[in-house]
Amino acid sequence: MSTISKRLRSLTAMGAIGTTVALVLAGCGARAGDEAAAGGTSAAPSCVDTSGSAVKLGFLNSLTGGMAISEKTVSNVLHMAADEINAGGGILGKKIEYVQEDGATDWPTFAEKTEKLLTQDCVAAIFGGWTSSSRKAVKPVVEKHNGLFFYPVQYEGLESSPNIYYTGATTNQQIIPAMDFLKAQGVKRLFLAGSDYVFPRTANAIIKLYAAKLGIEIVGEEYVPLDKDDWTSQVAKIVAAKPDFIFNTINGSSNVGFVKAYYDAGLKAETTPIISVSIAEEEAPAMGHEVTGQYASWNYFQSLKTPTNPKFIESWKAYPNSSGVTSDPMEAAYISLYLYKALVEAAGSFDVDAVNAAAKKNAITFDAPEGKVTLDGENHHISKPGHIGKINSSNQFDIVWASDKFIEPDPYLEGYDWFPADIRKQLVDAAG
Amino acid sequence: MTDASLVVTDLRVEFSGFVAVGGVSFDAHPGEVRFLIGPNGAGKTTCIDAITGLAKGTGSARLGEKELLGKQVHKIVRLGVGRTFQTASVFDELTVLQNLDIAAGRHRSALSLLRTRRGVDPSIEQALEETGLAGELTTPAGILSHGQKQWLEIAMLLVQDAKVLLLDEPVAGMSQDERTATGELLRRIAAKRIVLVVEHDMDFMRRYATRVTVLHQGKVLSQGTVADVQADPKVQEVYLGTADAIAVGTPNRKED
Amino acid sequence: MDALIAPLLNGSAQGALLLLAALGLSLTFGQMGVINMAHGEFLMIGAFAAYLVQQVITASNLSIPVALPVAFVVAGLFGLLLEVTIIQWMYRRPLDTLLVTVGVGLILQQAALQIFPSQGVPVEKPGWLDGQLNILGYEWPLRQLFTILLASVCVAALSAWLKYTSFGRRIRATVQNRDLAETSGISTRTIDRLTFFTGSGLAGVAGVAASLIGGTNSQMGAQYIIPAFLVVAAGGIGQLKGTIIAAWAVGVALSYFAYWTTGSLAQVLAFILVIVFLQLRPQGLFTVRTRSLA
Amino acid sequence: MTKPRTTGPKPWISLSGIGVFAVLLLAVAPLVLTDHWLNNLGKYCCWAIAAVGIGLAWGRGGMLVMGQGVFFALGAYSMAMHLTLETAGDRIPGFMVLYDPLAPLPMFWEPFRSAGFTLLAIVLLPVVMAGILGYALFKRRVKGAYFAILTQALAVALATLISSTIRETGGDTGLSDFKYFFGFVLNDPANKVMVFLIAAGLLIVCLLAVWQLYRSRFGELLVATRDAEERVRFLGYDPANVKLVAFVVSALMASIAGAMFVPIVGIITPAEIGAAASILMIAGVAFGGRASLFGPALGAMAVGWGQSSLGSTWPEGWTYILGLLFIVVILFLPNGLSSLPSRFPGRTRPKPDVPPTPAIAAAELEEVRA
Repeated sequence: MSTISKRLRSLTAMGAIGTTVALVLAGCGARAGDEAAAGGTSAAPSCVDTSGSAVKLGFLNSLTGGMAISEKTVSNVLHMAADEINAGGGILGKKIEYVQEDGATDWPTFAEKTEKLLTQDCVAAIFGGWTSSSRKAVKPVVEKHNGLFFYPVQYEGLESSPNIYYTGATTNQQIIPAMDFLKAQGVKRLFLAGSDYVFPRTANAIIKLYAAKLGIEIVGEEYVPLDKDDWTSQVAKIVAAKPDFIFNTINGSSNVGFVKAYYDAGLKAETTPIISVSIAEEEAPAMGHEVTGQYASWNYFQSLKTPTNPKFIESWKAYPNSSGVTSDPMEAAYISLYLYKALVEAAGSFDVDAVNAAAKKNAITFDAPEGKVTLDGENHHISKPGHIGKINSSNQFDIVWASDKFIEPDPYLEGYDWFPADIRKQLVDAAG
Repeated sequence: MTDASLVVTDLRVEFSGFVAVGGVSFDAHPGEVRFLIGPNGAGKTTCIDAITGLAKGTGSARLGEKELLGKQVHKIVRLGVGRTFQTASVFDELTVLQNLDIAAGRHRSALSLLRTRRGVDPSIEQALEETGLAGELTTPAGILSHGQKQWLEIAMLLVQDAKVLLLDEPVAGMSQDERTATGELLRRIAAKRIVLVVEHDMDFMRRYATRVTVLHQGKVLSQGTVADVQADPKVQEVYLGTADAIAVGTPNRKED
Repeated sequence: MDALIAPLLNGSAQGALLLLAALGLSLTFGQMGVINMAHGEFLMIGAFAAYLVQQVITASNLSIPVALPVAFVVAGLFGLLLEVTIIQWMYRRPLDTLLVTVGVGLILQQAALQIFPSQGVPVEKPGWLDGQLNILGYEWPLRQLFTILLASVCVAALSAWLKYTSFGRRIRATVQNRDLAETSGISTRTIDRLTFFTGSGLAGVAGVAASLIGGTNSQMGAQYIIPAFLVVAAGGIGQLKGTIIAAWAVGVALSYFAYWTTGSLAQVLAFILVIVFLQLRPQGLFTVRTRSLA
Repeated sequence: MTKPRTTGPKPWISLSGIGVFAVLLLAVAPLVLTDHWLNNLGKYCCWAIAAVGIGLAWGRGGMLVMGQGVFFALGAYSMAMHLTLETAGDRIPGFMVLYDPLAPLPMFWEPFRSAGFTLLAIVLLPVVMAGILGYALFKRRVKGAYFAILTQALAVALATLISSTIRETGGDTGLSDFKYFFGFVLNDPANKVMVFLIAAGLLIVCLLAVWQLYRSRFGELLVATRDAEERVRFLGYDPANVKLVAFVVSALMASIAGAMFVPIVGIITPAEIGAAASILMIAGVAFGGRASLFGPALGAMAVGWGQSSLGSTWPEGWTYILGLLFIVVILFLPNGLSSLPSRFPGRTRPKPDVPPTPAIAAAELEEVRA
C-alpha cells in the first residue's frame, strides 16, 4: 500500500470527523430548559393553503401488512365520506382533495407519513389509524407540527391531546356499558381473554377495578400474542375456571381461533357466552356460524334504527370496494370527516387553533348513523350511545341492551369513583 | 524437531457401526515420500481424515511426542500437520498471493490481521519459487489451471510451515508433464518434511515412492518398498480384478 | 390430573398441526435443501382452497373431506409453478432460495388480501367434529383428535410413498447422491418437481387443518413458518421420525408453558428451548449421512 | 452459493467514494432537503448502518443474519429508555402507572438514567450478546440455513417478549414521545439536523471501518472462511473466531443504527424488531450488493426511499415491487446492483457462478459423519 493512499485515508477520515463535529456544533439548537427562548416547542408556521377551491386532507391507514385486514375498510369509508361531502358542496365551499397514505402496519411509518402529510402535502387534517400503536406514533408528530388527527377506533382511553379528535369510544362508552350489561345479566364469574397488547391489558385493568365494585369475580385472565390464532391451551383453562361469561378483548384474526377453540371445547353461547369489544359486522362473517349467539358491545350497529342509518348503509353498499356491511369503526371514521366539516364550518376557517377554539366554544353535533353525537370541546371525544348486540345467524346484531341516554366521553374516568385518583393523577401528569 | 516422525498405531475409525479403518499402523519419516494406496473404500482418505481430526478415530497417531487423535482440527494443524483434498480446494475468489498470505498468517496477532498486507513475506516468495507459481501472484485462484491449483495447495502447506504434508491424490487429473513436475516437487520438499501421499496412479507411485503401504478393506495388506509391495502375492490378488483401474488411474473419482 | 392431562392432549394436537406444517418442509428443505419461506403462504392457499370448496359443496360434513385432496393439489401446483419458474435455477444456492421465497411469500400475501375479503373467510367445521371425547376427566375436543389423525395419515402416506414406490426410492436416491442418481438413469428434474409438488401439497393439507383452528386470511401462513422450520431443524434434516418427535415435543412444550405461564411467554420459551437444543445438537435429533446444507 | 466478487476497485477509488458520499450526506443534504426528507434520510442512514453490518456478516462472512432486529432493538431500546426517562424527569413513565401505580421503576431501567451508561450499553450490550450467541453457534458449527432461521426465531421471540411486557417495555405500542435528546430539545429543527448529522456521520464511520476491514488481512480471511470454511480450518485457523468477529461487528452496527433510529423517528416498537423488519434490512443489502462496500448502504437507502415514495403513491404496488425485487435480484443479480457494471460485455470477470467445490462438500459430508 502506498503512503499516498495511506495519507489520503487518514485525511479523509479526519476530514469526515472534523466536518461532522463542526456541523454538529453549528447545528446545535435549543437545550432543555430554554425551549421558550429557542421557540423549541412551538411549531413552524403551517404550510396549509386553502386559498384555492380545494382543501387537502390526509388519509392514513395500513393498506399493506397484517393490519390491512381491518384498516382497509376504514380507509374505503373515508373515501366514501369525502365523495359525499364533495357532492354536497365540500367544506366551506371547498372540495376535499385527499392524499391517501399507507401506514404499512409499521408504527414508525405512521409517524413518517404523518410528518409527510403535514409538512410536504400540507394537509389541513389527517384521518385514520386503527391500533393504539399507530395513534401513539402519530401523536407526537401532530403535536409537534400543530396538526389535526381524527382517530376512529374504540381505544383504551386515558389519553387526550389538543391535536387529536377521538370519534371512537373511550372506555366508559364501551367497556363500562358492557360491564353494566353483565351485571344486569347477573354474571358472577367473569373470565378475561385478550390479545397481548396495550388495549386489552388496559381495558382489563379497568374491568378488574370495576368488577370489584360490581361484585363480579374475575376467575381468570389469559392473553395470546396478536399474531397467533391458536387458543386451545387457553380455552382449556377457561373450561376449567367455569366462568358465567367471557369478556373478550381479542383483536383481529386471533378472534377466529378463539371462537373456534371455544366451540371445539364444547362451550356454548347458551351456557358460557362471550361479550366482545372487537367483533363487529365486518369480523363476524369470517368466524362462520360458531360466533352466532355471542354478544358485542359497540356504539353503532348496522341494525340500529336511527334516521340517518339507512342512508349510510345504502351508500356504503353502493360504494365500490364495499364490504357490504357497516360496522362501528367504519361509522366512527365516517363521523370523523363530517365532524371535521362541522368544526371547520363553525370556526369559519381551516386553521387548527381556530378549529380547536370553535370546538370549545360551540357544542358541535352531527347526526350520525348511531344518533346525534356531540363533541366535547375539552377532551376532544364525542358522546355516544351504548349498545349491546347479539349476533344472529346472518352475522348481524340484534340489539339486546341500550344505554338510557348518550354517554358523555370520560377518557380519564373522572366520573367513576372506583378508579383510583392517584393513578389518574399520575397518568394526567405523565401526559403532561 | 526435524527428525520427528509420524507414527500411526492401531488406528480405527467407525461410522455408526461400519468399520472404515480397522487397526491400521504405519509410520512416515522426514526425507521419504510415503505412499498410501489401495482400492476403493480401502480407507486411505479416512486415515488422513482421522489423523487431521476430521474423522473421529481411536488408537494413536503421534507426531514426535505429540498425540494427534482427539484434538480439534485447527489445533492439529498448529502442531504442523497440513493436508490437501482430493479436489483442489483453494479460495477461488482470492488471488494466489492472498491465498498464500492466509496460509502464512496463522501466527499473526489479531491486531495485525486488521492491517492491510504490505509486501510479500519471504516465506511466500520462497514457496512461489518452489512451486513455479511466481508469475501468477495476482491471478485469482479460481482461474488457475487444475494443476496450478494443486501446486498452490502445496505451496500453502509450505508457507504454513507444515512438518507433515498429507496429500490426497495430488496428481489426479494432471497431464503427464504436470505429474512429473509434481513428483519432482514432492521429492524436493520431502527432504526436510514428512510427505504422505494417497494416490491411485500406480505409475506415479512407482516413480516417486520411497515406501508404500497398501490398504485393503480398512486394514494394512502389505508394506515396504515399491518392489516389495509389487512382489507381494496378497497385493496381486486384491488388485487382480481392478488391474486396469490401477494402471490407468482414475482421476476425479470420488472415494467412499 | 386435569392440569397435566389437558396440556398434554392439547399440546399433542398443536404438535400435530406443527407436524403437518413441517412435513412438507421436511421434504423440500430436508430432502432438497430448498428453504421455502413461502411455505406458510402455500398453507394459506390450502385454507382458501377449502373455503372455495365449501362454496361449491355447502354441506360441511362432505366438503372438508373433499377439500383435503383439492387443497393438496392446488397448493402442490403452486409449488410446482414456483419450482419450475424460480427454484430450479437455484439448487446450487440454497441460502438464496430463502430470500427469493420471502419475496414470493410477500406477493402471495398481498394478492390474497386483495382477492378475498380482507377480514378473511370462514371455513366451517364438519358436524361430525362437534363434540368432545372424555379422556381421564378431560373433555378433549374431537377436532384436535382429527388434527392428530390427519397428521398421522399424512405421515404414514408419505413414508409409505418414500419407502415402497419407485418414485419414493428415486427421491431418496437423488437426495443421497444426485450425480449417481442421474447417471443411473433417474431424471432428477422430474424428481425435483415431484418432490416440490408433494411438499407444497402437504402445506395445502396443513392449511385445511389450520383453517379449522384459526382464521383463514392473508396473514395466516406467517405464524407457522418459523416454528415449522425450527421443528424440521430440531428433528434432523431429512429425518421423518425426527420431525415427528420434534413437532410433538414443541407442541406439548408450548401447551405446558401456556398452562404454567402466559401465551406470549410460552411462545418465547418454546423458541428458546429449540434454539438451545439446536445449539447442543446442531444436527438435530437424528443425524443422517448426507451433505450438510450450505 | 454464488461467490460474490471481492476483488474490488483500487482502494483510493473506494475511499474517494466514501468522501463523496460524506460530502453529499453531511454538507449537501442538509442544505437542499426539507426537514421532512432530511429526517427520512436520517432514517435511511440508520438502516444503512445496519445494512453495512449485514453486508459484512452476510456478504463477506456468508452468515445470513436474519435476526439483526435483536441487536437493533438492544440499541434502540437502550436509547429509548434513556430518552423516556429524560422526558419523564422524576416521574415514572406514564404507561407504567396504570398496571401498578405504586411499583417503582423496573430495576433494569434505573441505570439508563445515566447518559454515559446508555451510550456504553448501546455499544456493549450487542457486543456481549452477539459474542455469547455467536460463540455458542459458531463453535457448534451452526451455519447456513440453520443459522439464518435460528437468528430469525430469536428476533421473533424478542418481539413477542417485548409486546407482552407492557409495563416493562411499553409493549406493542413501544416507547415514543421523546422530548429531549441528551439535553437537546428534539422538536427544535436545528437539533433535528444535528441528530441527522450524527447518524450520517456514524454511517460514514461504519463505511470507513468496513472499508479498512475489507482490505485488511482479516477481510481476506473472512472471505476465505465464507467460501471454504473447512479449508481455513486446515490452515490452522479456527473459523468460528473469524466469523465471530464479523458477527459481533455487524451486531454493533445494528445496535448503533437502532440507537439513532429512536431520536430520528421518535418511536420504537416491537414491529421494528420482528421477522418483517429483519427481512426488510436484508432486502436492501441483497438489492445493493451484499459483498460490495457501498452496495448494502445504498441498497438499504434505496429500499427505504422506495417505501417512502412508492409506498405513498401505490401502496399495494410497493408490496409487489418489494416481493419482485427479492425474486429478480436474487435470481438474476445475486451480487446486487453493484455487480451490474461487470455484467456488461467488455468487462471480463472470472466465472460468475462457481459451484461448490466438491472437495469441500465432501469434507462437510465427513464432518456430518463425525
